[in-house]
Amino acid sequence: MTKIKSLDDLRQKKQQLEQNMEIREKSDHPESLVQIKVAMATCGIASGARTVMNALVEKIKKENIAAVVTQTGCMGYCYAEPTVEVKKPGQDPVVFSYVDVKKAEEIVDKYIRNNELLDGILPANYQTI
Amino acid sequence: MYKMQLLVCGGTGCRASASATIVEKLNESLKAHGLTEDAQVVTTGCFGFCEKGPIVKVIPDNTFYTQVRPEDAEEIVAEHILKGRKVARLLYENPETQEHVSDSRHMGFYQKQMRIALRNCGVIDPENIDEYIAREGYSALAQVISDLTPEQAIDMVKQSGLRGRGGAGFPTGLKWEITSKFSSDQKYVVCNADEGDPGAFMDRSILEGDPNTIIEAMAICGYCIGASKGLVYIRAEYPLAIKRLQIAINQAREYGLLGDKILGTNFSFDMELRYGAGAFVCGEETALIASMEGKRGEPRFKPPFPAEDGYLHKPTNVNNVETFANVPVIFLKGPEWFSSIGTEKSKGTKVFALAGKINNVGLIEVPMGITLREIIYEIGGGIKNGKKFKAVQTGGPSGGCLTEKHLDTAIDFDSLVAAGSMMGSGGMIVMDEDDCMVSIAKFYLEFIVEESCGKCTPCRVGNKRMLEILEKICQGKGNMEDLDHLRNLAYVIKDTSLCGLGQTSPNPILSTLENFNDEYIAHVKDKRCYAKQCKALARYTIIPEVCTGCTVCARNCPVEAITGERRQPHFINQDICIHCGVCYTKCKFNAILVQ
Amino acid sequence: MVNFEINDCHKKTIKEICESFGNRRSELINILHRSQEHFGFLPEPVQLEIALNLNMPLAKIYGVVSFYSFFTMTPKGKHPISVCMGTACYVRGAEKIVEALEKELKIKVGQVTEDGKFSLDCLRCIGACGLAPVMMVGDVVHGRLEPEMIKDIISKYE
Amino acid sequence: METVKLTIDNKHVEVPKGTTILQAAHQAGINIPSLCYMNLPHLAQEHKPGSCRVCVVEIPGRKNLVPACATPCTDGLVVLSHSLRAINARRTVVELLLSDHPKDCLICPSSGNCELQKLSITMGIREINSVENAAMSTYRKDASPALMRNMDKCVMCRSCETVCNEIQTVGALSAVNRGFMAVVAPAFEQDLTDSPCTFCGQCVAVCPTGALTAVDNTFHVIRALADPNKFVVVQTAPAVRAALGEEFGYQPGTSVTGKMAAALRALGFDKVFDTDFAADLTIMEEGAELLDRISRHLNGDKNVRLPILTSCCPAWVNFFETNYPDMLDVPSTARSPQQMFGSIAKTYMAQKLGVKREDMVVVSVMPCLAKKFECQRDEFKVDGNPDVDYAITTRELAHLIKIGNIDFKSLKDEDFDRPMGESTGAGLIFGVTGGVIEAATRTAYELFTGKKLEKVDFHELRGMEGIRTATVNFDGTYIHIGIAHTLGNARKLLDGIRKGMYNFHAIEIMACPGGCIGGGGQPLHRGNSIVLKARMDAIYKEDFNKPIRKSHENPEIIQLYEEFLGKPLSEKSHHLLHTHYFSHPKQ
Repeated sequence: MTKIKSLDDLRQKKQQLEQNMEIREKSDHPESLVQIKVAMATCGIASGARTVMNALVEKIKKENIAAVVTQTGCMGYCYAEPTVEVKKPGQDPVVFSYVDVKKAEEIVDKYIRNNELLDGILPANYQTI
Repeated sequence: MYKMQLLVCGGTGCRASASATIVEKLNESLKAHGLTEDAQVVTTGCFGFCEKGPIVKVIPDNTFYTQVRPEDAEEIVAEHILKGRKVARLLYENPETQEHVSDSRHMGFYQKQMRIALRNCGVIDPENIDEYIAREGYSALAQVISDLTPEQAIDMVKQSGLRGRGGAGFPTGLKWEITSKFSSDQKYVVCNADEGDPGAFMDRSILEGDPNTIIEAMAICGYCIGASKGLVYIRAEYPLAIKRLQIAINQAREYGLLGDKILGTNFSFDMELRYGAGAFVCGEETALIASMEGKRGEPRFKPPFPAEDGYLHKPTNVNNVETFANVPVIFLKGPEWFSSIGTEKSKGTKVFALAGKINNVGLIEVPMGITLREIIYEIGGGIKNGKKFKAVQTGGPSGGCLTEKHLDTAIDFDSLVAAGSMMGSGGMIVMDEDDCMVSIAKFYLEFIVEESCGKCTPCRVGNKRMLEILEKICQGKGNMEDLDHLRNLAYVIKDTSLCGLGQTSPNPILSTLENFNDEYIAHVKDKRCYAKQCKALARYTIIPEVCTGCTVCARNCPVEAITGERRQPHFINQDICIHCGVCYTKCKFNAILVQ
Repeated sequence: MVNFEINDCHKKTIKEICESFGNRRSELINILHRSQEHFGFLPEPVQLEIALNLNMPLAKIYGVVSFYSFFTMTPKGKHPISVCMGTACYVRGAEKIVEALEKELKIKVGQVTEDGKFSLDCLRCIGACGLAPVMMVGDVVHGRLEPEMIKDIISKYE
Repeated sequence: METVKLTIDNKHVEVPKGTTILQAAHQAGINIPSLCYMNLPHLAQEHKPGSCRVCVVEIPGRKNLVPACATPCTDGLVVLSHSLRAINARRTVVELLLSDHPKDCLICPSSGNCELQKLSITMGIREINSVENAAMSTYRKDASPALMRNMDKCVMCRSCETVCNEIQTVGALSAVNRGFMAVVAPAFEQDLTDSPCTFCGQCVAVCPTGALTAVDNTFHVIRALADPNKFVVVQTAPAVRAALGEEFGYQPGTSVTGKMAAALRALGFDKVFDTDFAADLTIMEEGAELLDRISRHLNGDKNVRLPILTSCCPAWVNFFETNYPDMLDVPSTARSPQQMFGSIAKTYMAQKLGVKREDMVVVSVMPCLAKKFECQRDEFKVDGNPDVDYAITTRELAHLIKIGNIDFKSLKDEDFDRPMGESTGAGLIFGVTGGVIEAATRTAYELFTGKKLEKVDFHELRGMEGIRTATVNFDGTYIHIGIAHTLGNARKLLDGIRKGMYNFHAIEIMACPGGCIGGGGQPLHRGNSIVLKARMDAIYKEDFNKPIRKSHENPEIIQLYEEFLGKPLSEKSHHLLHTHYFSHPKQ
């Protein structure tokens, strides 16, 4: 370990370390964040949901968006996997179908940033535990 | 970067239920499923909800798994982490609606809580200083020693209204100020971590869950009062807390957050541990200091106070763990923020160890001014097995019992004293209709008699005599005069004992005499214990309609008090019966009635 | 009182422990902790040796040893059993657990079984109130006890 | 001096800052009872643990009562020492003490001298409110040859612990256990004989109850006196005559030598002798030893151990045998006056009187408890028969006189029997700190220089300071002298010597404060330094008035050497008057 020699050192250190804690900080108040859920049941994983989720996490970090990405079980749209649900604060959730890496980035750029809807929206009619 | 984290409680309670094995198993499963890049297992401090431990919390969706066993690890990983399906059977079940609650924020236990002292417990890995720093750790210390004079810093603590969480509630800022005024070549900051109240474990949880906050606060205190040396007096019975605190001290030293010229300033501070050895009285500050000096932990008369004449006769400031845990937050969020919480004279929050006949046993932190009703029924989930609430004991052996009529009192230091109890370190034991209050008073007195140091007469002899009177009463041999003697002894012991332990030792008796006088009278006059706890007062009879005449009771009765023909109802001769209860435990047909 | 023959090796250990604390009297409690860790208990000759090393009256050392409940002058069993007597455990029936243990082990609190396998003690809150009543056998915590469970638990220890 | 003004029971009092309420009340003539408080101003030791809670007083506005002994006075303080609240509390506290105290006052050795008994009487306690068969804290009884411990009677004032550790640095006693069973005891609650106890008896002197008491030999003495086949001789130590009168209502400092001799004769002792005679004999032997060592040292003998240490105090002997086993060859080998007396009485005197050794009983009256231990040491026995059979204390003698219904005050002065009754002023001052070395100096000067000593009084060797040093001019040779009283000061002096801080030729050490006049067997002075001073003055006054003031001029001593011993350090002297020391390292 290197010594922390000054107040500035400490601030820098904190910034470096924050990322890993961010996920826990955000979980304290998810309602104020964009909540992104990736369906990750067998069908989802088979259709590449894991790659999509990774892409979303990367993109959000890059764009510095206050969002939290979680996974969820099968939403019942196995035909349209991978599916991604996005819930913006104060809005109803929206579910996107056939999401791949490219579409994932579009979701962030268009829907999350600018509230533009994309193709392939599914009705959100399920209950989660 | 991890997308998910699994926080596993590593507090003493959960570790007792194999939480360390759970961590191992979770890691194995993550590895088997190739998820080590995506999810991370973190051992944290106590979540507080000990009743339902061990706890595993999945982040970021806040899924709160309760009573997890090591064999559940695979399912959590395979279902939840891999496929996103929550494991329903491990979720907390709302006792009223029987519905599963997955998000801890929606659990009654957490809804009314406000975590300041426990802010990092259950959130960070206590063995990793980086996680503490990431949560603004040591920022308060950095700010204080870089930008503030000791006077300014003390002023902020004074403005915050923080009072000592160890018992009597002495204003912390004032205490620091007094110690800062004495000049000496060496001064000491002492952290009292000799938590001894039976049924209180908040200090241990803080030390286990967030040891760095104590180090930071002690360093701040050292800067304020002009001390370069800190000592933590910690119970030897807390091996995990000792281990984690030592790790934190080592890490802080490596980062230069302890040692010479911290953060490039002229302020130097270092600390070491001193172990207690099993003496409740060492919670009293002068006894604690004697113990740290390697002597018998006997309190001495004050004045002089430790602020003037403390450890090795040097000016010494003693605060307890929870008090220190509040300090960094005061600087991070400002004294105004802190003083906006709580009541007029008691600011901030208080951690309570909620235990006894209550559904949700655990560690809770609530704003001062909350009512007992909120704590017991909303956070605590009510009385276990639907029984009737009888009393709640606060403040441990120094406190008293509060009853139904106190349920809506806003709790703070002063209201508890006014009600005949005290905050103490924050043990809160809930009793139901099955608890005999005379026995409870006796229980606390037994504790006091065992823990009295023996230095002063009232505590050494007086408490022993009070205990003898209570024993006599519980055996059905008491008379009304005994109650008078008991009351007089209690007042004199309170009035004349040397230290705080002795002065408060009659509180359990005085408060039960005040609030449950009828129970004492029932024991003394009617020779009855309606809670059926005092064996000698129990009356055993056989219900003839239920008795099958199996003769088991008669054969097992040690004094041959039971007579009866085979296959005929039996009968207990009350003159011979010694109330041992053997018949009651042996009867397979519930034919023995205890009154 | 237990007979304990002190040898040169023991003396060396005690000397090292005392020296590691700078032979300071103020470190007496730490020294006693370390010695008890090493010997399992603090028999008379060990205390005498500490007194010689620290150059302080033996009576004062005994005064400290006999004051603190953590220090013991009798060896514990192979599996020391401690029943938590904190309030939470008490109201949830710790006394009945003690009774059951006394019956099962045929010893009283503070004693060691004849074969030296078990010793029985009570201690103050260990902070596992959620599991009340609890007991510790060695380092292992057993919680949510019922008197009927005692026989089973004891039988698992050799 | 800065003062504070306060009111105690409506009386206005002005006292120096730092004064306690108890002291201020005393000054105002208000008696606040106390028990654990002990003040020993001559030793600069104030013991105020504030633990017995007998002296609690009420300060209106304060939550609790406060102990008067430990609470400092502040300006404007209002104290109610006898409010009903304080009286009730105080009485309850005393009742509590009594509830854990044996009620055998009738046969308690401290009956009549017991502070707890006095409190009970003052408060008019007639019954003790506690349950039937209330538990008592009881402990194993311990009877050593000198003092007895019955800790059932301990009230935990811990004065003995303070005296044993702080003043004497013996460290035999410590508070042990805790709570109800807390008590003061040696390590492992073992017997005092197995502890480093020196039997100095200072703990007995400060014990307010019958917990620590002296072994009582009065009945043995009565039996011996009543036995027609026994020839009973008695010797009385110098310090006894200066304190015995206090037991009969005389002012402290009244010397009662003549009445004491008369009383002893009236009690039926066959011969009434004086230990002072043996003290002169001690000077002859010890002085010779001192001169021998100094001369050899001056002649360049490198093997001489200097300084020479006095060896007449038996507690001090016990102390160095335990604590300084490496220095056993430093003290003088001369026996103490008590033992020299016994040895000569059962040889020279027995021959002279035609009494068989086994028929002679030697009783010594001593201000000391350690003398009881000393006289039963094996090296002071011949075929199991001790040179001194019974050592009794000044208090025991007073008791014997009272048992014998002797009207002490109306007794006519009588003299000691001869020989072994004549003594000098030098022998007499053995009873005070500095006295032994002054007596030795008076003789050594004349023997060393061959000149007559003109100025017999060595004021530079007198006083009450714990450690004193002086240099005496022996006609051009300067002799450096050190003096210490209390074993704590002895330890300081010895540790200083070990470190090479001092360069003494001779050192006198007395275990008790003030020397033998403050011994553990004297009438209890409860730390009153005025009493000690008065006894000291009495001894110096009697010395001043003595016709002979140098030991070597004692005609009976000269006669003894001529008739029996030959000369100092002769073979016979070595055999009868010298001893050797044993290593007893005990912690």
